[in-house]
Amino acid sequence: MERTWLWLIPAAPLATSALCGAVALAWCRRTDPAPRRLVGVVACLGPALSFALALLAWAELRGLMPQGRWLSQTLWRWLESGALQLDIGFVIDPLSSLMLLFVTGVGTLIHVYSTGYMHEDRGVVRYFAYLNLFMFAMLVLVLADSLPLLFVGWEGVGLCSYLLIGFWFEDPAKAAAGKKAFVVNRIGDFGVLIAMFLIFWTLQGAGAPGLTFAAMRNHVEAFTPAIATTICLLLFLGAAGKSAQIPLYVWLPDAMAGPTPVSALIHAATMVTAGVYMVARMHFLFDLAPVASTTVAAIGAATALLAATIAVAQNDFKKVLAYSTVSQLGYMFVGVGVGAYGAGVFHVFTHAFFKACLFLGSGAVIHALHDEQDIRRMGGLRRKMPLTFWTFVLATLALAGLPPLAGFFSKDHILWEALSRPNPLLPWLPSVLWAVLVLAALCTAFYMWRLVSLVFLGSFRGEQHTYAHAHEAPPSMAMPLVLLAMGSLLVGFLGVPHALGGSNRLETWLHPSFAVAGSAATEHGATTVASTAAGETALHESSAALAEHAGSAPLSEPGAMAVALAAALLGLGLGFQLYARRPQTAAALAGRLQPLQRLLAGKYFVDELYAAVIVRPFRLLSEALWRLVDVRLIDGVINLLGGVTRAFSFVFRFAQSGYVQTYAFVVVLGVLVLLLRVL
Amino acid sequence: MVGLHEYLILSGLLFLIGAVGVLTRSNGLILFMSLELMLNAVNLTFVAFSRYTGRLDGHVFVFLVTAVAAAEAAVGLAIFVNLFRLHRSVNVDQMNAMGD
Amino acid sequence: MSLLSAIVFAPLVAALGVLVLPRTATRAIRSVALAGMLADLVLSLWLLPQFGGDGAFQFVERHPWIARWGIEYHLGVDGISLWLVLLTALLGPVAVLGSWAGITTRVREFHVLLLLLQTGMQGVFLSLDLFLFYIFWEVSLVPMYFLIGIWGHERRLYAAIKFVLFTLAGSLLMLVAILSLVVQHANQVGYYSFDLQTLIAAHIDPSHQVWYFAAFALAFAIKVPLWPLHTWLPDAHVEAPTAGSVILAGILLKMGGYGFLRFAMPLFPHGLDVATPLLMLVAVVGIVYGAMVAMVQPDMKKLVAYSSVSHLGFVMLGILSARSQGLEGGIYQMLNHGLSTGALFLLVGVLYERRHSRAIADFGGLARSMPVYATVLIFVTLSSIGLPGLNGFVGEFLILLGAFHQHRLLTIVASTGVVLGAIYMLWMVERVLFGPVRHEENRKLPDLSPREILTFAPLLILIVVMGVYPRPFLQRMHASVDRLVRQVQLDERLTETTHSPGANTPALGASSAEPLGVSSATSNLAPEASAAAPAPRQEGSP
Amino acid sequence: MERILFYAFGALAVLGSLWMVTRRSPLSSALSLVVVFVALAAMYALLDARLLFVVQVWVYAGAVMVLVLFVIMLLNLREEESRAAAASWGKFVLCGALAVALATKAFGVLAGVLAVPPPVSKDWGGVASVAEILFTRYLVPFQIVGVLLLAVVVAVVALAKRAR
Repeated sequence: MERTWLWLIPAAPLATSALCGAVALAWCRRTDPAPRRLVGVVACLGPALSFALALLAWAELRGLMPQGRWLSQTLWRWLESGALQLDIGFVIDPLSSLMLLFVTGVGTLIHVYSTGYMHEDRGVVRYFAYLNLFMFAMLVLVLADSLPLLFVGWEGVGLCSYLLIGFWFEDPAKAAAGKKAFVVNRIGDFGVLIAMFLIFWTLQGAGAPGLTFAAMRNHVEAFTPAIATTICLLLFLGAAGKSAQIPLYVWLPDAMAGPTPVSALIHAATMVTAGVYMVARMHFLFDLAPVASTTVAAIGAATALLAATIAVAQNDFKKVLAYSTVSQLGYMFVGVGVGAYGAGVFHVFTHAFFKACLFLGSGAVIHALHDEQDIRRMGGLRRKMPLTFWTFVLATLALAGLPPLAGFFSKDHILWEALSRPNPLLPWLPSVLWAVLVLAALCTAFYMWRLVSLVFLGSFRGEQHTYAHAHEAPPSMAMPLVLLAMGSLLVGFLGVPHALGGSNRLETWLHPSFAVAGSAATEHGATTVASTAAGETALHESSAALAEHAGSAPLSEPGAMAVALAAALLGLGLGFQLYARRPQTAAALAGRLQPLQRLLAGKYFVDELYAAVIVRPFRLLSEALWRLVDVRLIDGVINLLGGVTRAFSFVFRFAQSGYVQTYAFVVVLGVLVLLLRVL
Repeated sequence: MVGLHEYLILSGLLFLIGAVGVLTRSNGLILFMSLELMLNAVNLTFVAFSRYTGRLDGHVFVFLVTAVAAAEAAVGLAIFVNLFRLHRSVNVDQMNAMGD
Repeated sequence: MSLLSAIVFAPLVAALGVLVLPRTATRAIRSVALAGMLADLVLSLWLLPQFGGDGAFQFVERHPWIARWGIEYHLGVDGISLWLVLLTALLGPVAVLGSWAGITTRVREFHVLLLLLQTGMQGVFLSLDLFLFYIFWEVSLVPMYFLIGIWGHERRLYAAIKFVLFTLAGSLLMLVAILSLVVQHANQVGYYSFDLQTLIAAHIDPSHQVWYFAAFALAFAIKVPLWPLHTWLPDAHVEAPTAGSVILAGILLKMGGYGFLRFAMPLFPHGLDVATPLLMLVAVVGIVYGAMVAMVQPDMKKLVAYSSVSHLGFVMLGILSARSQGLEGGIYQMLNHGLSTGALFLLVGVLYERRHSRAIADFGGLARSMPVYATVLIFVTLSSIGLPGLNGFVGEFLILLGAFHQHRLLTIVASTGVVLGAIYMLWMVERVLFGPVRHEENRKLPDLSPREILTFAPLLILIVVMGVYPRPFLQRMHASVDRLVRQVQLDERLTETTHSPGANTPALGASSAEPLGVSSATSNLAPEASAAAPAPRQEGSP
Repeated sequence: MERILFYAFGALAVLGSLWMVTRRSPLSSALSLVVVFVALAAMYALLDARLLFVVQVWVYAGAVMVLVLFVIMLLNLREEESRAAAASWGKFVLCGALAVALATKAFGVLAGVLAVPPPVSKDWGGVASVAEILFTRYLVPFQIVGVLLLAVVVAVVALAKRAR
């Protein structure tokens, strides 16, 4: 369906961003304070309008037949050259409508929260300009109907991330963190760029050049498994950069240098899930490339465990949450990697709520303690900030995966899919994936409850007057907390699995977006779309197929669920025991496991490793290129040419004494010699 | 009887010595005297040729050269006197700045 | 129909106007110079509505000049040169405005040279006669020499001489190649012609083409500059005054790329074919090398100069791909580079005027004292590193897309330049704008003045427009680029049928080939007879 | 007899001129130049140029050299030489070698050319015979020399005046 108002969804935050930017520039030389309150209201209006439009789009989609659920708008011809004809076009299908809803919804809440959190910052207007610009870029990313346009949003969110991480640019560490994020993302983007070229020329070879998702999907048979694998691995490089997976996850923890709402919005709820979104968008290619998919799943699982273990030993409030995010993103990649795109996206969706809630809660605490971020100097805040405490606990339990909170359903869905879907290449992989993820879940529950214990339980360990001044969050900050906590509580019910008697409405809703997925994995190129009039049927078919696979799984779905739940409870219990009940045991344990503790606290020293192996040699090489090759070698050759010339002139210079006598003497000599010769 | 070639070679030698004097010495007066020597060497050639061809034209030229040499002596020496007053020297090496 | 002549010579007229002004009337001098540049811009913009899309040369002016040698005054514009002419016209006033406060000595001479340079550059982009082209090519060299040598910084003489020697070394070889080409052509057809299209249509022996191409390519490669012939560029940029750097990076370097497009490639397709792998390799090396070396520069201007090496490596990669995406991307990237690097040099110049330093280490924390400046710098930086949505991305994307088909591995290596670009530019931004204010004198630096904002405004607007809506730009290139693609590929078909020279003329498609087919059939005429023979008519002429 | 005289005066002239160019003091240079001039005058006599013999002695050895000596005395010039002697010696040796080589070669080449002077009348080379040709065929050059001398007189006066 063509719709003419889709452009308004990204345009609204763009307009407010431009407005805020203009105000920020206009006020940079004025001494009177900018109209912050007004700017705050305007800045919230943009995402709010987008949210309203997203709801409208969702309603429109609901009114359509499942297979016809898409809205589109073509704006103008963007790139055209030779066979490349690319429009700027937006499309909303069930997948993007889901993304739209939570991006704009959570985004609006975080904007509201920011009006409170950033109220005292003198750069608040600039902050809102960036934040709105981020919304714009994220919406372009979600709405794009082609890979290059997605790339526009992709890099746009990266830019905003850069600007917002380095928002307090006077701190060099923060500015450097912003740059690090951008550069690491760029490494991933390099993969996406190459993937686009490969896709284009492959399709060109098939006589259908194009870079829109529709074109790729319609000519999916043009991709041989080898090419599809290459493309998917390249795309995953991009996804790993954006979504902080091994080996490119290092930027995300540093990105916590930005204001906390930014961490919540960009580095937890929305931007970092863009990688998952892209893999889901390109699912038809990943279905053709089992090697790539397996890689995605394996790296996802590894990242999940790695980040979860690092989080156990961190003492910075936001760093714990950052590693938690990295870990959860790993879960999502396992989901999309094993072909369970719906499960992965479901976790993206639920994660947005509880992780945003956690970050906003951390923001409230940090705000209350005047920018204290070290959890070793916190404690007992439960009494000072009951609302924050309860919302935080709710979100923590959701993250840990306790039923019936949101995280339970989505995480369990992924676990079950990872276990039950056979891997065409490595038959033992599903069990390993599952085990790794359960272990990571245990760690997750443990470090989260450690966090809760250290921050909210026990007694305050910082300076007393800070504690005395600690206060509950103001309404503008409390309201989003409550709403997000409610979300963490409720959104899980959208995807109650069949095994628990639910109907998994979310998966049904998403199914048209992944329609080809069910069969393409098994039957190359064949499509089930024709045979399914309604998504429900197809879903039942595919779940029937899954049920078949499930027979091969070592555990039944409820059994697997029970194991995961037990792991989560064990983690929570350990966290409570060690950090709330008997802190001295924790200290003793840490003392006994000194090397492990140091390894984890040092984040496995990956940053140091990168610095030593990549960054420093690279810089030295560059320096050598400049000082040796450029200045010495090339200019040396040039100067050598000049030097030869000069050597000649040096000889002849003696003749150029300027004395007429010398000249004449030479003339006379010459005449004499000539005479001698002639005679 | 002495042959023409002997006069010519003598004149050539004198001319060369004069030339070397002009080219190597920096004292303005010696320079000037070397110049005179060169003129005289040429004169000798004129006279010798004159004698061996039996024509008197050569004598006329010597006459003219002598006149020019005398003129040159007058002007040249006057210039040297002036230069000496300016620089306290007649060393031509030091007279290298036309703008002075 | 003498619009093109007006474009070429309007700055020259203004230069004469400046000359008659007294040397102390600096305000009047600057105003007249600005007026001349603006007139040039208006005249160039006038081309746009009348520009048609059939790929042929338009607004053609053709007059015999030195008839005996077939030298003509021959101007024309097509989709390839159109935008470069406009870029030149745009950067002219920017350069004058950018040196409004920076140049205080010999103001009159400065502006005369600037205007003369403008004439030279417009002439290069518009001439269709090899002789005329060569003259303009050299004309553009001399003023730049003086601009660097007189108004430059500490090592200006070294830089100016290096610049001239490099450029001259290449262009003299090109002159030899031009003359040899013309003579060889004359031996074939019996009359002399320096006309580009006549020579393109001529059948030149492939083995000769390689040498001709080498000579042309050397001249252009030095100008581009391609690695490893680039070392004059950092010196010239660092020492040149701001306006000189802007023009140098913005336009003079483009003359190299344009030379490939207009002359070297269509004239010697076979030579191109042989040289492409080597040149592509060199271009890619330049991309990575330039980026890496830029990263470690302590001097802002040098950093931008090395970034130019990297960016122009991209341009050359696109041009050498000889596919429409690559070619259009290459042309587009030339425009982008002109805008963004021009703006970067202006920005460095702004700092230099205030602090008399270009060292990155002398700054830091400027975002606090100069917020508008910081905004502009970040914006231009983003354009330079090819952020999608801004102009740089369109160019890079098309170039890499086109080149990818030609050579995958090299393109992948080249794409790392995108990553490296982000590293060195953002690192520079970080060290200049962010962090605490380390030097007290930076705390009170005045932000951009209205005049400076006015200077940057057109550049910034174009950066956005060209990123979001590149179509009007690309559209006008299509036909000409397609023609170039055909010209370059044509000869591959030709070499298969080398022994039937008659076959090449109809295959050319363009009507310019027709008279040549006639003349080559009757080629063994006495020179004087053919000198009188009518020159082939030009298809674009009205 | 004639040959002996020739070689005697020839040797005197060459030695005198060598002495002249190698002296550091202008005074001794000037005196040795007088010797050379006199030797040359003797050569003229050997060549039957009687008028020129007289002119040589009067004008050169007399007038010009007196003028030079006068200037030397006037300026009170002492030994002064700025250039290093070595460089000059090098040039002397070089030129000397070349000159000797050239002279030897020239001797071989020129020997036998006009070896014997034609017989001339008794008056040949005297005042009358020279005057005859001087005032007929070479009248114009003679007049020009007169103009030149006039110009020189004016010039010298001007120089002398400006010096004051």
